[in-house]
Amino acid sequence: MTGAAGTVALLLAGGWPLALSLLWGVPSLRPRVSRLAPWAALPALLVSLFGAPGFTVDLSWLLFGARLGLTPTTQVFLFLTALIWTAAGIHWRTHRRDGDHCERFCVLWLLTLTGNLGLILALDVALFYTSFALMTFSAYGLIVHNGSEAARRAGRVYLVLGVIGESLILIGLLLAARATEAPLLPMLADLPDAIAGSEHRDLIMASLWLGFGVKAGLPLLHFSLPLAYAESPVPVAAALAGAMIKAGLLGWLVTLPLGAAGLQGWGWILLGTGLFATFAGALVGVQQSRPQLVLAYSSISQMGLISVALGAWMFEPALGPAMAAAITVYALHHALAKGALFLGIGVAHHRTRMPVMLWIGLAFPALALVGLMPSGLLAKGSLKNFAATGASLLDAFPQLPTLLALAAVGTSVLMARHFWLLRLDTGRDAAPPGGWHGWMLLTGASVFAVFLLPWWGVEGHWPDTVKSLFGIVWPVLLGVALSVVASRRLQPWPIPPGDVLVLLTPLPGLAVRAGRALGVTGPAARRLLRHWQARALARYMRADHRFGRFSEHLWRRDASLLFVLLLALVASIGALGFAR
Amino acid sequence: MDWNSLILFAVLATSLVASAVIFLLAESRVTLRSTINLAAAVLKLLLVLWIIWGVYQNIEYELRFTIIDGVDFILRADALGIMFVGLSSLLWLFTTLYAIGYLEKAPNRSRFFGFFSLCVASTVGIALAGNLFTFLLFYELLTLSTYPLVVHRGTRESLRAGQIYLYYTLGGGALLLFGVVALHVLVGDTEFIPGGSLSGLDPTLYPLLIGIFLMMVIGLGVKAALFPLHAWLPMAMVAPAPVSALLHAVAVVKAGAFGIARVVYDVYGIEFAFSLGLLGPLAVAASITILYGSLRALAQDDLKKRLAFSTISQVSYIILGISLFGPIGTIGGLVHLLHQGLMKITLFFCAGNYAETLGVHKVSELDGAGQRMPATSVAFTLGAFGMIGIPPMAGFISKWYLGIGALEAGMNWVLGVLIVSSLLNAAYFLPILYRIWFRRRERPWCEGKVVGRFETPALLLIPTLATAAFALAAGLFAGMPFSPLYWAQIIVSREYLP
Amino acid sequence: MIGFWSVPLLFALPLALGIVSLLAPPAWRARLGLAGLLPLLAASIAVFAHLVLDGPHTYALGNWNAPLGINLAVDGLAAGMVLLTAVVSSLCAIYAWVYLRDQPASSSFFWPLLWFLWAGMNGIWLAEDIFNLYVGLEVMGLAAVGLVALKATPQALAAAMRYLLAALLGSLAYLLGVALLYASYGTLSMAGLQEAATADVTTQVALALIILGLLLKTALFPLHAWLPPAHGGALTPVSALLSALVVKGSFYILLRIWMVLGTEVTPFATAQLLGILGAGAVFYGGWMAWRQHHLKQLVAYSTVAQIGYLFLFFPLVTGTGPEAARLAWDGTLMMLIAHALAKAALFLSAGNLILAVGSAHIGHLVGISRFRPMSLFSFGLAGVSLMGLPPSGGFTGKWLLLNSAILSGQWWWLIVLFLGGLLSAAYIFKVFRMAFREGPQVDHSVTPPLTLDVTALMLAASAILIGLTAHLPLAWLRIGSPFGAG
Amino acid sequence: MSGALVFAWSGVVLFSLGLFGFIVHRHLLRRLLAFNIMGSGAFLVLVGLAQDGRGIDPVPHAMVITGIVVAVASTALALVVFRRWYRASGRTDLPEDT
Repeated sequence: MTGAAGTVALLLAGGWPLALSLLWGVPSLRPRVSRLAPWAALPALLVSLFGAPGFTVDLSWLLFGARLGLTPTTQVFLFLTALIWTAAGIHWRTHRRDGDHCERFCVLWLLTLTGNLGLILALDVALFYTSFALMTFSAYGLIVHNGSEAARRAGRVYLVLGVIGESLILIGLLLAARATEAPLLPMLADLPDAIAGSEHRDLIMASLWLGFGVKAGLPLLHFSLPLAYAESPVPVAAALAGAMIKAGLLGWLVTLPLGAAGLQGWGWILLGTGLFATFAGALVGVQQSRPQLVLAYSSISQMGLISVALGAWMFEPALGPAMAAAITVYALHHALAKGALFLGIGVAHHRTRMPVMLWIGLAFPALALVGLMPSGLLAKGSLKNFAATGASLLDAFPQLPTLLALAAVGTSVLMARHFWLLRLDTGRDAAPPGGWHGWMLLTGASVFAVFLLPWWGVEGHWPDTVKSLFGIVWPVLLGVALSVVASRRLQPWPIPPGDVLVLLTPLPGLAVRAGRALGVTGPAARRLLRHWQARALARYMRADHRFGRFSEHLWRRDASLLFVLLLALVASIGALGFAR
Repeated sequence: MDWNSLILFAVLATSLVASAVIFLLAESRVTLRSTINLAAAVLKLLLVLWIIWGVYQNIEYELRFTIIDGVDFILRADALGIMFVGLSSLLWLFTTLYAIGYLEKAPNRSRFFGFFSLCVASTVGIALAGNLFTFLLFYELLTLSTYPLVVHRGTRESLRAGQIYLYYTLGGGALLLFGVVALHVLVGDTEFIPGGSLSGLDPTLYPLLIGIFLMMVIGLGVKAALFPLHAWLPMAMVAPAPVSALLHAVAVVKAGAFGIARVVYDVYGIEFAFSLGLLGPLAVAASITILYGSLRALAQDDLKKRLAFSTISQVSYIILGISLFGPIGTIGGLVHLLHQGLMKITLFFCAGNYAETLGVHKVSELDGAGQRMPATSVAFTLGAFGMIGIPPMAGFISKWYLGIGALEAGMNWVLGVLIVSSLLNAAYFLPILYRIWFRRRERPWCEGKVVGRFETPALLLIPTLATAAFALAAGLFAGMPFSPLYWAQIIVSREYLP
Repeated sequence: MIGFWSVPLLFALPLALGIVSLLAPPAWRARLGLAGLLPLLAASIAVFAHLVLDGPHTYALGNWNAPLGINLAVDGLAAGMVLLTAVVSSLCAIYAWVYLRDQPASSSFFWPLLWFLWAGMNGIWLAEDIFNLYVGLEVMGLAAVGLVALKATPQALAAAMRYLLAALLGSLAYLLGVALLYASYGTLSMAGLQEAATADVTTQVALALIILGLLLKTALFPLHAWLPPAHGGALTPVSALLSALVVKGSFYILLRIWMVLGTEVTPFATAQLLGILGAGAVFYGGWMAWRQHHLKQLVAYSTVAQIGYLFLFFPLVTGTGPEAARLAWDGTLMMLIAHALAKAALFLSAGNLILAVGSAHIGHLVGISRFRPMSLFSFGLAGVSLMGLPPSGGFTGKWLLLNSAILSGQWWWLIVLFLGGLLSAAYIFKVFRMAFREGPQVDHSVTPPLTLDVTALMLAASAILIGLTAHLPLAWLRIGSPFGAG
Repeated sequence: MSGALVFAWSGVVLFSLGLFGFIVHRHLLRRLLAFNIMGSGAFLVLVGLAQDGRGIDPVPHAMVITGIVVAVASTALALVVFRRWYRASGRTDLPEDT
C-alpha cells in the first residue's frame, strides 16, 4: 500500500476510536457516536488484513516522537484484537439496555480499544507504554460497570495489580531504554538486544516478565482475571479474555530478548511457571461454579502453555522460528476461541427455537480449544514441534510432551465442566434481534481464521503423522471420560474465585489492627504534643510577665542610678584603654 | 536604556501597576477592576511571548542599575528564567479569570486582587532576577505579598496559618540573606552565569562554600517545602482556592525550587556543586520529601490538604531532578517545574469548583460528583493521572526523564523512589477518581451557588479545562517545538555546553 | 552661591518664625507656619544642592571666626541631615496642620515649638564646635519636651517631666565632658580636636561623660526608660518628629565626636560595649514592642529597638579595616535615614488607624483592613523597612551592616541583625493579624482626612524608594567624610 | 595642685553632690534644685580648668553665660511642666518612682 494511503490507514486504525471518544465530548453528537462505537475497530481490522508489514509512520510531535508500524507478528495480533473487539461490539450493540451510564461505558469502551490497538501498532517504547496504560486504566471502568459490590471488588483487585504491573513495566522499560543508544527515543525493536547486553539484564527481564505477567495471567499475579471476567459484562469479558490478555503476551514477545544466548535459566523458569499455570489453572478451574470462572482459569492454563513455548525458545534459541510461529498461531487460536466461548455464555442465556444448532455452535470453539478443529490441530501441532531443530530441549526435559498431553486432558475436562455449568443457566431471557451475530462471527473465525495465517507469512506446523494425531486425540477422550466419571462421583471443593487472593486480603487490616493494639495512632501523639506545648506556653507567659514588670520598674525608677553605674563602667574602660 | 531592557521593565510593571491601581479602586468597582486585571494579564502574556521568541534567537534582554556600589539591580531574561516567567504569566491569566468568578460578591476584593497582582509581580521578578541580590529582593517581596492572601478569609485558623507561614518564610529568608551576604563578601556581586562563577575559588574556601550552600538551600527549601520545613504548606490551605492554586502551582513553592535551581546551576555551577559533593545529600533530602509527602497525603480526607501534601512530594521531583548530575536529569527537573504547575493548578481549580458548586470539601463526600460535574471531573482525572505519572499526561514525561537521568547519574536507587512514589500517588488519587466516577450519591447535592448554563459558573469552568488541556498537551505533544520539554532541552543545552 | 548664603537661613529662619508665631495671634500661627515651610524647605534643598555641586565648606556666622564666632560646617552628613529634617518635619507639619484643626490649644503652641525644634536640630547638624552642639542639643531638647507636654493629659505631663529630667542630666554630663576636653586641649572646634586629641585619662573621662550623656538622650537601652511614654504619649505628629529626628540628634553628635577623636583615642572595649548595649536595645526593645497592647507604645518601643542598630556602628568602625569601616558608615547612615522616614510614617499611619477606630488598643483594630486599607498599607510599607525586608532602606542598611560585620570578622553582630529582624517582624505582623481578622461587616470607623493618609504614605514610600536608589544618597553623604567622596 | 584647680575640684564635688541628690530624691522640686547644683558645678569646672596656664581666656565665660541662660530656660520649663503635672495629678513625684 502506498505512502499517503498507508499513513491515513495506520492513523485511522489507532485514531478512529480515539476520535470517536473525543467527539463524544460534544453533547449533540453523543447518540451518533454511541451508534458508531461498536464498529470502531473496523479500520484496524482492514489494516490488519490489507496492511503491509514494514510500513511505518513517524509522528515526531507525539510524546518523545512516536512511530507506528506493522510487523508480521503484530499484524496477527492486530487482526485478532480488532476482530474480537468488533464481535464483542456487535454483541454489546444488540444486548445493551438503555439507561445506566451507557454513555460512560461507551467512552471507556472506545478508550480501552484505542489503548489496545495503539500498543499493537506502536513501534516506540513511549507510545507502547502510553497505550498500555490507557488500556489498563480505562478497562477498570468497564469491569466495574454494573456497580455491584462484587464488581467493585474485582475492579479494586484489577486496579491494584494493574498499577503494580505498570510500575514494574516502567522500571523495566527505563532500565532497558538506558541500555539502548537513544535512551530518550527508544524503539521497541532495539530493546531485546539492549536488554541482553545490559548489566542489569535479569532485573529488567524479571520486571518486564512480571509486569506483563499481570495481564497475561501469570500465576500469583492472576487474581484479577477470574474476578474481572466473572463480574464484567459479557462483551467486556470477551474482550478481556480474548484481546487484552494477549496484550501481555505481546509485551513479552516484543521486549524480552527471546532469541538471545545464555538464557537457559530463564528458560527453565518460564517452562516451570508455564507448566504450573497449566495444571494449577485446570485443577482450580474444575472446582469453579460459574462458566465465566471456568473459562478464566482455562485462559490461565492456556497462557501457561504459551509461556512453555516462550521458555522453550529461551532455553534453545535455535527453536526460535518454530516457537515464534507456534506462539502466534496459538495466540490467534486461543484468543478467538475464548472470545467465542465468552460471547457464547451471553447467547446461551436466550431462549432459542433451535437449541440443537445453539449447542453445536457452542461446541465449535470448545472443540477448537481442545484441538479437534483445524485451528486447534495447527496450534497444538506447532506447539509440540520441539523437535524441529536439534532435540536438546527434549534431551534435557524428556517428559515435556507427556506433560503437554496431560495439559490437554486438563483443557478438555475444563471444557466439559464449562458445558455442564452452561447447561444449568440456558434460556433465561428473551433473545434480542440478532443477538447471536457477534458470537457467530467469532465462532466461525475461531475455526477457520488459521487458514489466513499464510497470508501474513506465518507458517504453522500441521501434525503430519498419525501418531501425533493420536497424541492429540487421546487426551481429549480421556478428559471427557474423566469428567463424565467425576460428574457422577465427586463434589467440587468450594475454591473461591481468585483462590490465593482470599488469603492475602486480610493482611492490611491485620496490620492496622496491630498498630492500634500498640497504641501508635496519630491522634494520641498529637494530643500529647499539644499538651506539652500548652504548658510550655503558659509558663513562658508567666515568666515574661514577671520579667517585664520587673525590668520596666528598674529602668524607670532608677534610671539615674543606672546612669551613674554606667558612667563608672565606661570611665574605667576608658582608663583601661588608656593604660594599655 | 534601550528597548530590550524596557520590555523587561514593562513585563514587571504590568502587574505592579495593575496592583497599585487596584489597591486604590473602590470595593464596588467590579467591572473596572476585572478589566484592568485581565488587560494586565493578557498584556503581560503577550510581552512574555515576545521575549520568549527573542530569547529563542539568543537576543540579550538586560536591565541593570546600581543600588549600592558593588551591588546592582539586574533583570535579565535567560532561557531558565523566561520559562518560569512564561509559566507564571500564563497561569496568572487563568487564575485571575478563576478568581474573578470564585470571589464573586466576596468582601475585600480590592485587597485580594491587589496583593494577587503584587504576588505575580514578585514571582516574575524572581524569575527575571539577574543576580542573587535581585533574587533576594523579590523573594522577600513574595513572602510579604502572599501573607495577606493566606489570611484573606480573616478567620482564626487562617490567621494562625498566616502566622506559621511567616515564621517559616521569614526565618528562611533571613538564612538566605546570610548566605547571600557571605557569598557577596567572598566574591562580590554574584550574577547568574550558566556554569556558575565560584569554581575558580581557592580550595581552602570550600568548607565555607558548602556552609553557604547549606544556608541558602535551607532558606529556599522553606518555600520549596523540603521535608522538615514543609509544615506551613498544608496549613496555608485555608486560603481561598485560587490562592492555594497559585501558591502551589507557581508562586511560592516554585520560587523555592527555582531558587535552588539558580543556586545550583548559575551560582555554583552544577559541575562544581557536584565536585563539592553537594548534590547527593540534596537528592536524598528530595527523595525523603517525596516519600514523606505521599505518605501523609494518603491519610488526608480534606481534599485540599491531600493536594497540599501531594504538592510537597511533587515539588521535590524538581529538586530531585536538579540534584541529578547530568543533562537528562536536569531536563526532567526543569520540565517538571512547568508540568507540576499545570497539573497542580488544574487539581486545585477542580477542588475549588467542587467546593463552590457542591459545597464539597472532603474526599469522602465526592461520591458521584462525576455525574453532576463531568467536565470538572474529567479535568481532575487528567490532573490526577498526570500526578501519578500515567502517560500521556505531562507527569509521565518528567518521570521518564528523571528516571533515565537518575540512571545516567548512576543513582539507581532514585528509580525505586520514583516508582514507590507513583504507587503512593496512585494509592491516594485513584480512590478519589473511583468515588467521583463509580459511586452513586444518595442524597441530592446541596448546591453551593447558582450556576449558569454549564455545570458551574463559566468563569470557574473555563480556566480549569484550559489548564487541564495544557497539562495534557504538554505531555502528548512533548515532541513539538516550544513544548515545555523542548524549552527545557534548550536551557540544558545552554547550561551544559556554555 | 544661593546655597552658600542660605546656610545661616537654616536656623535664622526657624528662629525668626518661632518668635514671630509666638507673637502672632494663635489663629494665624498655623497659616504662618505653612507659609514658612516653603522657604525653609527651599533653603535646605539649596544647601544640599550646593554641597553636591561644590563640595564641603565652612561658613563663619557674621564673619566672626572661631573661637568666639560660630562656624558652620557643611559636609555631606550635615547637609543630608538638614535635608532629611526638612522633608520629615514639613510632612509632619502638614499632617499636624490637619490633625490639630480641632484642638486650637495644642495647635497654637505646636507651631512655635516646632520652629524652635527645627532651629535646634539644624544647629546640631551644622555646628562645627562641640559647645554649639550642646546649645543645639538643649534647644532641641527643651522644644521637644514642650511638644510632648502639648497633650495636656497627666500621662503626657509625667512623660514630659521624665523626658526633661533625662535630657537635663544628659546634657549636663555632656557639658562636663566638653569642659574637660576644652581644659585639656584649649579648643572646641572639631578640626582642632582632631589634631590635638590624645588618649590621656582626662580625654577618656571626658569621652565617658559625653558618651553617657548622649546615650541618655538617645535613650539607648538600658537608659531608654523615658522614651516609650514620651513618644507613645505625645500627639501623633509630635511622636513622629521625636522618633524620627530628635533621638537622631544626640546620636549624630556621638557619631561626630567618635569620628573626630579617631580610633587611637576611642577605646576598642568601649566600642564593643556600645555595640552590646545596642544589641540589648534591639532584643529588649523588640521584645517589649511585641508585648505592647497600645499601638503607639508598640511603635515607640520599636524606636528603642531600632536605635540599637545604629549603635552597631561603633564596634564595626573601631579597629576594623577601612573597607569594613566604610560599609559600617554607609550602613548606619542608611539605617538612620530609613528609620527616620519609616518611623515617621509608622507613627503617622498608626495615628490614622487610631483616629479611625477611636482607640489606641491594638485589639480594637479587628477588621480595619477592610475599611482603612490605605492607612494600613502605609503602616505596612513602613513596617517592611523596619523589618529590614527588601526592597527598602532598612534592608539596604542591614545588607551593608551584614557585609561590614562579616568583613570585619565580628560575626556575632550577625545574630543581632538576624534576631532583630525577626523580632520586628513579630511586632509588625502582630498589628496586621488584628487588622486582617474579619470583624464587623459594617464600617463603624471614622474616615480621617485624606491629607493624613497621603503624608503617611509619602513618607513610607520614600522609605522604600531610598533603598532602591541607595548609592546616590550614600555617595553624597560621604562627601567630606573620612571615607572620601567614594 | 594649683590654686585654680581648687575651683575645678569643688565644681566636681558640687556636680557629684547634685547627682547624688538627683538620684536619691523623688520630689521633683528637689530634683530640680539638684540639677541646678549640678549645673553650677559644671560651670565651675569649666571656668576653673580654664584658669591654669593659659592666662585670660574669654571662651569659657562665653560658654558659661550661654550655659546659665540654657539652665535658666530649662528650669523655667521644668517648673511649668511640674506645676501643670501637680495640677493634673496632685502629686509631687513621678508615678513609677514609688
